[in-house]
Amino acid sequence: MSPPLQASSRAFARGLFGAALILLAWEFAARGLELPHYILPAVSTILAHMASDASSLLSAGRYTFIEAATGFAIGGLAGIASAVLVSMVPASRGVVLPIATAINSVPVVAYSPLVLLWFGIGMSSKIVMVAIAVSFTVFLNTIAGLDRVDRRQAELMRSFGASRFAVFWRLRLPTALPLILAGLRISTVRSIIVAIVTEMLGAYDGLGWIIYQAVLRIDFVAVWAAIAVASLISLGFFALVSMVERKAVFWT
Amino acid sequence: GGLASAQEPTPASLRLKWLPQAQFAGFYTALEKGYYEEEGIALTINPGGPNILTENLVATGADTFGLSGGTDSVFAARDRGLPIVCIGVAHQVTPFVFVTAGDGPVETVQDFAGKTVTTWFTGANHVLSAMLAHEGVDLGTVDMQPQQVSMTPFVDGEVDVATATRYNELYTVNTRLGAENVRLFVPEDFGVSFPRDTLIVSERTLADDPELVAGFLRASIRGWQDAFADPEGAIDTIMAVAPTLDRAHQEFMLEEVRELMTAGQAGEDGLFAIDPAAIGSAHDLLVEYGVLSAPVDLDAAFDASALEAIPLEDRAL
Amino acid sequence: MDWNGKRQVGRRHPADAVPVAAIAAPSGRNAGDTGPLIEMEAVSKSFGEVVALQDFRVRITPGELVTVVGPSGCGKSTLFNILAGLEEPDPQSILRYRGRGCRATELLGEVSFMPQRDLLLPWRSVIDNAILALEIEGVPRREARETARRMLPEFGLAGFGEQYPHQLSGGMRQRVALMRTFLFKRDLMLLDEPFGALDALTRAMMQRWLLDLWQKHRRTVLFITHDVDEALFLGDRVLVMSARPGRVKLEQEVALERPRLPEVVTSPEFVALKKILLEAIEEESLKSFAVRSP
Amino acid sequence: MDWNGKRQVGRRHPADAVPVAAIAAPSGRNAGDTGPLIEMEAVSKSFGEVVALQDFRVRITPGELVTVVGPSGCGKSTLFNILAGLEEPDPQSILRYRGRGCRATELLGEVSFMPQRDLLLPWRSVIDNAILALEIEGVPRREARETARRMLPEFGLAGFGEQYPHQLSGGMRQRVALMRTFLFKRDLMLLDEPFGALDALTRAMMQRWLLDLWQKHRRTVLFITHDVDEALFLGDRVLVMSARPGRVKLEQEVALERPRLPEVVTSPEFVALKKILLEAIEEESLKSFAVRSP
Amino acid sequence: MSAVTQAVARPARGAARAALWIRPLLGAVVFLAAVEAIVVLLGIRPYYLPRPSAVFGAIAATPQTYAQGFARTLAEALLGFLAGSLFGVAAGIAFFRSQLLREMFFPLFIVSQTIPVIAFGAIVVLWFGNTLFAKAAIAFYLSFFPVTVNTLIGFGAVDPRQAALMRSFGAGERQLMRRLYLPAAMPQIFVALRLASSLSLVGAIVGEWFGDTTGLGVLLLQAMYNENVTGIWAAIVVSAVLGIGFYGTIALIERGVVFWGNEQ
Ligand SMILES: Nc1ncnc2c1ncn2[C@@H]1O[C@H](COP(=O)(O)OP(=O)(O)OP(=O)(O)O)[C@@H](O)[C@H]1O
Ligand SMILES: Nc1ncnc2c1ncn2[C@@H]1O[C@H](COP(=O)(O)OP(=O)(O)OP(=O)(O)O)[C@@H](O)[C@H]1O
Ligand SMILES: Cc1ncc(C[n+]2csc(CCO)c2C)c(N)n1
Ligand SMILES: [Mg+2]
Ligand SMILES: [Mg+2]
Repeated sequence: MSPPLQASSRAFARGLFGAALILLAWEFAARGLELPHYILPAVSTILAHMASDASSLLSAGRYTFIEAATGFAIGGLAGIASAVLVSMVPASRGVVLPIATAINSVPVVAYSPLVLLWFGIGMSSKIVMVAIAVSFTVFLNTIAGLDRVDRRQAELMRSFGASRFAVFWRLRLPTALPLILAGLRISTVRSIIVAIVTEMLGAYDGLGWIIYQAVLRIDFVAVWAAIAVASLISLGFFALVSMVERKAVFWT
Repeated sequence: GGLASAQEPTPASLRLKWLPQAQFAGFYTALEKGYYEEEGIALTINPGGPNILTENLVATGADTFGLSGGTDSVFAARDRGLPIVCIGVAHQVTPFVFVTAGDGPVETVQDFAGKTVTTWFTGANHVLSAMLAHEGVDLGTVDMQPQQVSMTPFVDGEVDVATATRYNELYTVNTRLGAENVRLFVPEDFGVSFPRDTLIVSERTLADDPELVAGFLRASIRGWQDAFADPEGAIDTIMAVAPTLDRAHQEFMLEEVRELMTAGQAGEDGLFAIDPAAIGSAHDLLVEYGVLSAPVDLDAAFDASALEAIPLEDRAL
Repeated sequence: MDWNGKRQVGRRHPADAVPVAAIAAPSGRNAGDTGPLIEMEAVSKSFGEVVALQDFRVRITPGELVTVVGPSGCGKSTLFNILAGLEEPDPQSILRYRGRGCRATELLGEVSFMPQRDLLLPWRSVIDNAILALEIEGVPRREARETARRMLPEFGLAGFGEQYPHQLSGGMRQRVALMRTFLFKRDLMLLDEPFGALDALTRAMMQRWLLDLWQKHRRTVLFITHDVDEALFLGDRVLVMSARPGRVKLEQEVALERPRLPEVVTSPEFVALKKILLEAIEEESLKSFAVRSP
Repeated sequence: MDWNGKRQVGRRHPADAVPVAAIAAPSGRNAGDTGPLIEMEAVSKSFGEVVALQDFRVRITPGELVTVVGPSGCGKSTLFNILAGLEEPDPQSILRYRGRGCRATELLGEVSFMPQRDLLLPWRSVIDNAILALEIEGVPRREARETARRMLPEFGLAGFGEQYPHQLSGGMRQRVALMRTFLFKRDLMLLDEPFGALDALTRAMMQRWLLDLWQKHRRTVLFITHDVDEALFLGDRVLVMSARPGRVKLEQEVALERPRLPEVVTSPEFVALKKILLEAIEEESLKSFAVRSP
Repeated sequence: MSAVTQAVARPARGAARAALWIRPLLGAVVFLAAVEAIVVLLGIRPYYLPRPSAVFGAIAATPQTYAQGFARTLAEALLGFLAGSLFGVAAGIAFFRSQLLREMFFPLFIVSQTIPVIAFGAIVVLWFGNTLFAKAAIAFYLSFFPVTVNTLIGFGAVDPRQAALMRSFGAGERQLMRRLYLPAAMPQIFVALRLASSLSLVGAIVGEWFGDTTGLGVLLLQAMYNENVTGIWAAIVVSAVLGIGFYGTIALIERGVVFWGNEQ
């Protein structure tokens, strides 16, 4: 259909406009105030660096995205699965929820030495870290969504002889879907950042690795360039999940 | 005290390169004993950490003084146009070593070939490369990997050679493997030296207030002298600042730091001596490896004038 | 049987007049075809301070069509919730299904229930809402959809199969809910004001439709309505409930011949019965307004 | 205009006795006091393919009580949505309020509207749901609550002021919605099946209550119902709508004297009118079942 | 009558509350005992997993340090959380009201969340110094985004007919927001607040890595880089206790605010 498409292309245009506005302000601020690179490099400087370093940035971006997306998938599934478990077995709630909260109350980076120790310095440790971070967000949102179900609707289904599973599949899950997808949407951005942060603590490749080295080389233009790439990837990831969301939650 | 203590003390801050530990015992001792106050300086010691860059904070004026990464980071900062100057070098020799299992297959640097070697890709890797080059080892034959925070992979034998600061990782390795079971490769033995832990100020501070800089140096040196004279007292001071630290480790650290600070040129020129030769060789190494885009003006980057304003006998060991 | 005798036309039914032993008897009888399908005895249900049902007793014979009237808020929907297995009555209440004492939850899946609010699922089209119960029973979706699609015109929903609930009028939603209930074929059917939002003719058509279905399949039907005409036109028996706490105030046999034609509403018997019912309801409605005035 | 002429016929409306100027007066708002309050001409409304209203025209005089009947799904609620300012009719439609052409949105806040579904807010108690409109008008909450509390018994809700919607029966919810509407005092009142979920007596009491209110305050009322008796008992005029697309099929003046007693429903005039209406509705209902069969 | 209802309900609620605390507590004790047993029985080396008793021993050795860290981190997280929640909801409202604003600036919100603060420790210190506010700022930065997203989701789920009704009562945008959208979105907003409580804590702790002297983050960092695994776990445990307390408080408030369940 064309109206939604039009709407989204207009949204896209406005988004670009908003971005352009900010970038211009940034450019003028950096140039006008003659800010040194180590405070805020001008946009044009960053873009130039991105262009000159495109191939290594792209390959690092790909590496990071693979970590983030894999961790996102694992964490998303784990989050949904544990929320389903908790909602199907109410007795488990009192145990699972505090443990999940406890794990999540500590910055993922705090686990990084342990995770790096357990899973090594390669991709798997980043994937684990992303999965931890994503699973909690998705878990919380899913639980809330599953709880949101209208009691009377569930009762009606039960009067049709629906099993717990049937009520879950036909009622609770669709009811929870908007919140589950919101959780996934928030998690896209976090998954990239967690991958990057973990890479900064030890990695072979990836944007975080580039950032880490650039910080120590005091090369802030390179840092900003890597972050710009991370932002673009995150935006794309976010848009992708938003698209899935619009398709899946068509009735609101 | 050079400045009249009647005057209003000048506020200033020292940004460390890391969290409070015995590596910085002298500064904390000086602070506790009021040596900075005597110089008319109201000093705050700000800890560092893995994610903040001392050079940056000093360059922007957020902090007055910095104990920064080392000669390498001073080069890099100057290379990027950060207006900082090194006014003293703490560790006169390379503070890290390469470790391998005492009974392991690696007995010489030549043996690194075909082995897994982990190191920090923040300077230490160039030292390693230079060592290998010095010993005629083809870089391509060494599996050089980034080293993570933990030494456990090395202790577990997953890694053949690892990098260790003499005051931190080496302690971990020694306690877990036994010092007698660890073989060390010291960069200086292979023609490479990398003095680290540099004291820095901004160009402007040095130009505008040389008295402040000299006063700071004077007090700091007194602090360090006291710390070396009374290690137990210095450790007490550190433990009060960071009570969760392991005291035995801190005692080890202070001893190692003492060796690093009193090695080389410090024997003649006292604490924080700036050894142009060592700095020059480190600089040339980084230029050679392309880390520095262009040679750095070392005379502008390293300024011993403040140090030299203090009588040598006050700086001597 | 005594209780049977009681179910005579116009018999007022205050609880205390019923010999309890006689009521309790049938359980001894083996669950023959002649036994009641559902029996409730001394059923009560409270929500905190509000007593919705108190000492409610009724006996439904298989194949009966019983209509229920009573003042708003007297506990009709609560009664249905219990019979559908959704709400457990207070302890001490006695519930029997096919002669066997049981808990309310055991009735889940045994009863086809149409709730007062339609409770359509917003993410399902008309067709898919209608086949919800079939799907739960495991009927292949394709087949279920086909069945439902064929029924659309009968419910005045032809052409609306692919619409979503928010695109329907109030009466259309109600008809979708009705379809959903009819597609869930069970011996006992509970309809809570199924025709409340329908215009006179649509209502009349749906009534005829219901009677047809009932006659053909001999399902037992309990039917809540506020329309006394409807209660008499459809029912074998009308239960008039008292104001809250709800009890059976009156059990009115409707001895009108079937099939009943629309004209029956003007017959003297009908008018006489209507008068009895209206009086009973009015008395109770007045109570429910008088009750609890500050 | 012949449309006007129609309205003269048999006009025995009490409003005739009251100087029209006095009716419209209270607001002191300008313009054609004698003119219609609301006029719709050639109003259409489509939802995609579904045409809900087509060429709808009506004229409502201040102080009138007009009832609306029509087959389910014919567009009655859509009509109300437009009059309440919630939905804009299709372009070309003409809408006039107090003689002045206007867009539907301009009617927001001018009309007190009771929707078909109660739309109570689950986080507000009965009292707080009832005072919603007052609060929006800026009446201090305390005062509004006091007003509402005093009205509870009249609505058979005494003692339920602090309950939440999920604790109410269907009819009780409807009465809360009704209360909320009555507390929002506007010249034009739109009631969409307000008594649909009420039992006969509660309904009768509410009807009397509505007539009282209307007589006292001379509010103009538009009232959707499926009950032809109710439409005739209450209305000055009954609009019978055609099957979808909804138009005015018949405008029936109800020339029954007021105050009307309950007995009026058996009077020959009443029965004659009822017959006319039923015929008209039946014809349309049948159409709406015939329409769009696959 | 509601007073009576409450009186009747109170003991039950009290028991429920007790169960609320006892069960997780019991769960935690059982869990820790199990870990202790596993570590001892399987002979897991402390570098991989220290015994829980050793971890608690480490906390008991310098309880004051941990208590001070707890208090400081709590203060930072709380400040950031409050600011983040308020801003998050406010941004949600603004984005909901103005499509233009949303389309122009929501992408920037996303971008803002892609910036790893850790890479900019120096800039944080530069802008905010070594103050409590610097940490609160990071806590704020991490917590507002989910709140905004969920606020929007909550607004989106409001029954449009309910909004229409309020409009017909003459409700303006402000009234609609206050009396319909905000309360209706509360369940969703609270989901985000629970999330934000955890994230703000993460922000505070990470913030303390930029050259601070007190706080759980400092203890954590110190232990991490000294490879003091027991110390890492000690800091993790104290953070977790803080996190659960924070989270539990939000959940408790939620219970009071979102009392109406999931009807209609
Ligand atoms: N979940 C509940 N919590 C508290 N009170 C309830 C609950 N459900 C019903 N009630 C109360 O029980 C009484 C009976 O309600 P019920 O819905 O059975 O009435 P009803 O006869 O169906 O009325 P109506 O004809 O208006 O639908 C009412 O007073 C109502 O307030
Ligand atoms: N938002 C909408 N989107 C699409 N179609 C709609 C929408 N609202 C109403 N309709 C359609 O418009 C027609 C008229 O609906 P409306 O609700 O006005 O009927 P009604 O006369 O009030 O019926 P009822 O008596 O059953 O309440 C119906 O066919 C309905 O499907
Ligand atoms: C990822 C990474 N881990 C450890 C070190 C080395 N190191 C261990 S302690 C410390 C600070 C005190 O000197 C430093 C620099 C590094 N450089 N990079
Ligand atoms: Mg009911
Ligand atoms: Mg309608």
